[in-house]
Amino acid sequence: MMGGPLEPLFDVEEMELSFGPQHPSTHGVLRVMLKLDGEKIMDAKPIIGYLHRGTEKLFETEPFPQCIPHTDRLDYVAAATNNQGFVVTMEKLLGITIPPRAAYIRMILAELGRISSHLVWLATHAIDLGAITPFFYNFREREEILDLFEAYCGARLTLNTMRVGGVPFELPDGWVDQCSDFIDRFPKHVDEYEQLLTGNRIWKRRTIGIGVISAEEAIEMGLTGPPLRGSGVKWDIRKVFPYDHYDEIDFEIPVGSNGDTYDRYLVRMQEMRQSARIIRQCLDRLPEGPVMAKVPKVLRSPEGMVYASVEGPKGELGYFIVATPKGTTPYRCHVRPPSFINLQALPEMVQGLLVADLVAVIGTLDIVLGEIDR
Amino acid sequence: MQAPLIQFIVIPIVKIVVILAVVLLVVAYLTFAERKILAYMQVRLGPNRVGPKGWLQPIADGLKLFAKEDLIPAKAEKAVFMLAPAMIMVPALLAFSVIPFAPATDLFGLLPKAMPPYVTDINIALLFVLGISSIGVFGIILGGWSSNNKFSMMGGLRSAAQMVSYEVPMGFAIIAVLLMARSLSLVKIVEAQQAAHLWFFIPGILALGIYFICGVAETNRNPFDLPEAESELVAGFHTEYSGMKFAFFFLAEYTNMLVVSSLATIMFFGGWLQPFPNVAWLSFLGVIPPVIWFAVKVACFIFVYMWFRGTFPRYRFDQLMQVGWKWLIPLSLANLVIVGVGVLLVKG
Amino acid sequence: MAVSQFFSKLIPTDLFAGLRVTGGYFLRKKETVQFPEQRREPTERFRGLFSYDVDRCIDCHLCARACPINIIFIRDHAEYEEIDGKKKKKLVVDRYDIDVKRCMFCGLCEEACPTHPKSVWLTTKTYEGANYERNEELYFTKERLMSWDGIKAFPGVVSPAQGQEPGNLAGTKTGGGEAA
Amino acid sequence: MTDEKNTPKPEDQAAAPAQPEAKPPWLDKPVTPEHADAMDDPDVAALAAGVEGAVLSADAFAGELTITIDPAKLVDACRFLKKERGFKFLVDMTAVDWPEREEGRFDVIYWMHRFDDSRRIRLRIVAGEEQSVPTVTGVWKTSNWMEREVYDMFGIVFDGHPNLERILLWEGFNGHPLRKDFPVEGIDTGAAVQPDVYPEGGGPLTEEEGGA
Repeated sequence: MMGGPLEPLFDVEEMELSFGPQHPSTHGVLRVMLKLDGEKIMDAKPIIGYLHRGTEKLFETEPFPQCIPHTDRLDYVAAATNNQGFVVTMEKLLGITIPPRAAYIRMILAELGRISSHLVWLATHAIDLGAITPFFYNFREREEILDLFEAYCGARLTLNTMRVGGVPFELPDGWVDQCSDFIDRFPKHVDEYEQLLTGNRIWKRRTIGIGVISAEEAIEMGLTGPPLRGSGVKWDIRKVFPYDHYDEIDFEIPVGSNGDTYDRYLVRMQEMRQSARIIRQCLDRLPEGPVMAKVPKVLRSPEGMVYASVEGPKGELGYFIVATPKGTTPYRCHVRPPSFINLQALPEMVQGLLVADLVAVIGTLDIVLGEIDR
Repeated sequence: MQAPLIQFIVIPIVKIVVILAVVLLVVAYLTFAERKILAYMQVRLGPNRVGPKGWLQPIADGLKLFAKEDLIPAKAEKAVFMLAPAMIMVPALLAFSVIPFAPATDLFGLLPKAMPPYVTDINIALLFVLGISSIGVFGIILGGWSSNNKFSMMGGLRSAAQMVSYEVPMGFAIIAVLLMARSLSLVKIVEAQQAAHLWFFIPGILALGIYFICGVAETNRNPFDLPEAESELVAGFHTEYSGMKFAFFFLAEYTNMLVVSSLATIMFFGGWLQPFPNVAWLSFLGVIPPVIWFAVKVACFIFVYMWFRGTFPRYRFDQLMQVGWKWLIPLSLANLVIVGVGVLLVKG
Repeated sequence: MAVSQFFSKLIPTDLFAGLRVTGGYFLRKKETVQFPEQRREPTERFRGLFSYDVDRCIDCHLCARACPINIIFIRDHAEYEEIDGKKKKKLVVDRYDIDVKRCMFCGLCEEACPTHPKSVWLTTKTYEGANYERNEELYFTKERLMSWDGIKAFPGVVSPAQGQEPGNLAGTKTGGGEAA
Repeated sequence: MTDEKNTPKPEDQAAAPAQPEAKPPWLDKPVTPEHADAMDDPDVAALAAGVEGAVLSADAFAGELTITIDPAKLVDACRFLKKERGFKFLVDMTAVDWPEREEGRFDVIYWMHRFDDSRRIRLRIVAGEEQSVPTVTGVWKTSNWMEREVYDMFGIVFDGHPNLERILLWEGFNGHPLRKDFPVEGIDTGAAVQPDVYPEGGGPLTEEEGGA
């Protein structure tokens, strides 16, 4: 709203509005209790848990390899990074070194997953702000990525495509060509999305200065991923704690400066291009060799607790595994869901904005309820 | 003895029935056109299953909406809730009574003497259309309020503010046309363009822009579709409506689009006139009946409407107001001055 | 500067850029796949409905153990038969049931299967499993897994009883784990 | 192991064998990480000196440092680590249930991150079943929801938390699912669906309590 706070001319009453859980733009079953003065948001309270499935409890009953299909269902738009997080943590616990070819395949899959997640984000974010067409262009490209996943592991969404010690399959014939063909075309498609949105005055007005969060505040709130980078903190797990073989890859971490919705939008758009760049390098350097390390048939853990994280599309996705001596199941497996912690910043980010901005901020946080509610 | 009866009762009734039927059919097919055009812009095919190439889709939609259960929320203001869809539909259709889509014709010699095909031509037709179309907003406000739903209420309120803000620049833009045509009668406006050998969009390009933007806002279309912004307000003022009541809201939106496009055609693009009447080698264009010219021009505007919808994000409420008050009103005033001076210079 | 800014605001080139993209797609080729008439063939590794071959199955229960949600039920009994004068124990599968309605198609059962070719496999390209009744229709017994009664198979795919073979998950054998 | 603590390395390298052999590491036997005492780590030493009696023990495992803290000194230790040692970022917190353990049923675990040298440490406190844990929401705002989640899942009460409500489950859910004694198959949660049948504040009774 423009202008300073004016004294109301007459008695005002706050309106309570239950935004969700069935609402077109809450990206699932998020519910936000709003206190409104007119259309101005005085207070927002996210209510979550509608999709709680007790995944962490389930982990405690599953042998280590069988936890992996369950991780698919956390952040279901980017299942590959979820798999990766779990297997990286397991390998750290068991002390397994994976063959380089497996690591490269994992990186390709994870980056494809990141692109597809960002495409879904852009599609829904644009639709939230009223632009309906990018949705279809994004899903057209996403479809190609899902085709690649299908050709590699047989599933399109819930991939279950990594194993402790590597990846289960060798790449099928022609996959590398198919993938590199897509990666070559992809940046042009990103240009198209940018033409539709980046310069558009309406898009800019809807996003610039909306949901601003400063770098200090972002760190204080525990934001990770694009929301943190949008505030100007150059921080990416792939660079800070390189897992798999990210340390051999040359890529940049795009950062914003103002920490508003537009910066986060730009960061994600750049990340898509960077992901394409990573995939290109991985495809070019794909080493020969086995795709599975030598691991015991039954995984038995040493006593201890490990935490390892990967850079998921939404932010730092960490797995914390407490293992008992000779255990075959995790004693406790905790997931650090990036969306869960990012969502916590929502009330602060939307304070004083309008209802229309709420959907912009929910969109820009890029939440996935499967991951928040677990 | 029957002459006045025929002239004042029978002929108008026939005209009204025909025009109403045609308009409703066109509106129904506009929904189809919108879905197709959006689909084509979005690399998909759109509805193509009902009938050949999907051409029966609007009929199927209509039947479905007829057959749907008509829900009235328990806490709704029932009388107003029932009235609101009519209040938006009736003014939208009423506007067509004065829209001249073709000149007087004898229907290829079928009629004894040439007769205007439109219902009537009143000398304040433009004012009439503006007045009537602003009644339509009551339907939206009352529909939003009576549903007793917070989202609907907000949609209705947004619509009220939006209408008020955008009527003003729209009016100013139209005054520019009045200055050039020196008449409020829509027929006279077309005739003035014929006489001047100049369609008014050339001197009135700014007025056209302002008028069209305001028209998009008045009809609650993207990028000004705030009252029914589905990602914010679920469905805005018609969240609680179903069945035919919803269909009324839906059709009224398209009817209003048709009205705005028709007015734009009449005021700026010479209505039913054919382009280049004086260019010899293009004289074959004269074969095409005027009503087709009118339809083609209107269709172009409608296409632009849908193109906008397929491309642009949505403005926020306060930004919409800013665009209206800070840009369009000053611009339309400036335009008025420019056109006024121009008219003064040309016509003395 | 201010004047040029004013005109750049007045003439919305940024909006035209967007209109050009959508307008450009208006007449371009469409991506829609008209589903029941046109079908995209799933890839070789696509994880579809289950197939099972009782003759190859060695009744090792590895698939049941690999299943994260325990939807594979196996009942068996031992039979003894004499071959060359030696008594040999042979396990016979009485029941091999998969509760497909709960399956999440992770494919771990197929991976766990030690026979070559696999005795239980999902590379069937068949995905139309929707049904009006889930408890009966989506519960597959050994016989149904073989005969594929009532399954809407992907065009060209035959039931295991008629000779469907598992797809070759090419390259799975190169894993170091397998070599060990 | 000491050299690994100061500079966390990617786990691939951390787990690599000391002497490279002819066999590549992925064909060799996995090198299981081992525990080591880490009391001489600079951060641990600083914490021990800064907050008297806070550090009970420190353990290094798989390149990660776990410091066990006296629960009473938790907030002081966290504030010290944030202000003096630059651990500005609370990565996550959670709890682990050890129902049989003598010194206390729960481990409450905090991770924190320092941006300057990308260093991560983990604090662990041991809490008994009835014992409440001081909140660290005053130190890091982000711990708000994390503590609510731990309360929801384990029933650990955080003293001084501004809004200690259940977060993933609804108010009135009977039990704390991530405790080891909560059945994996779940409980009948009719309480939420039929509030008129089941009294508010409790789900259906468990078997021991006389329910079905």
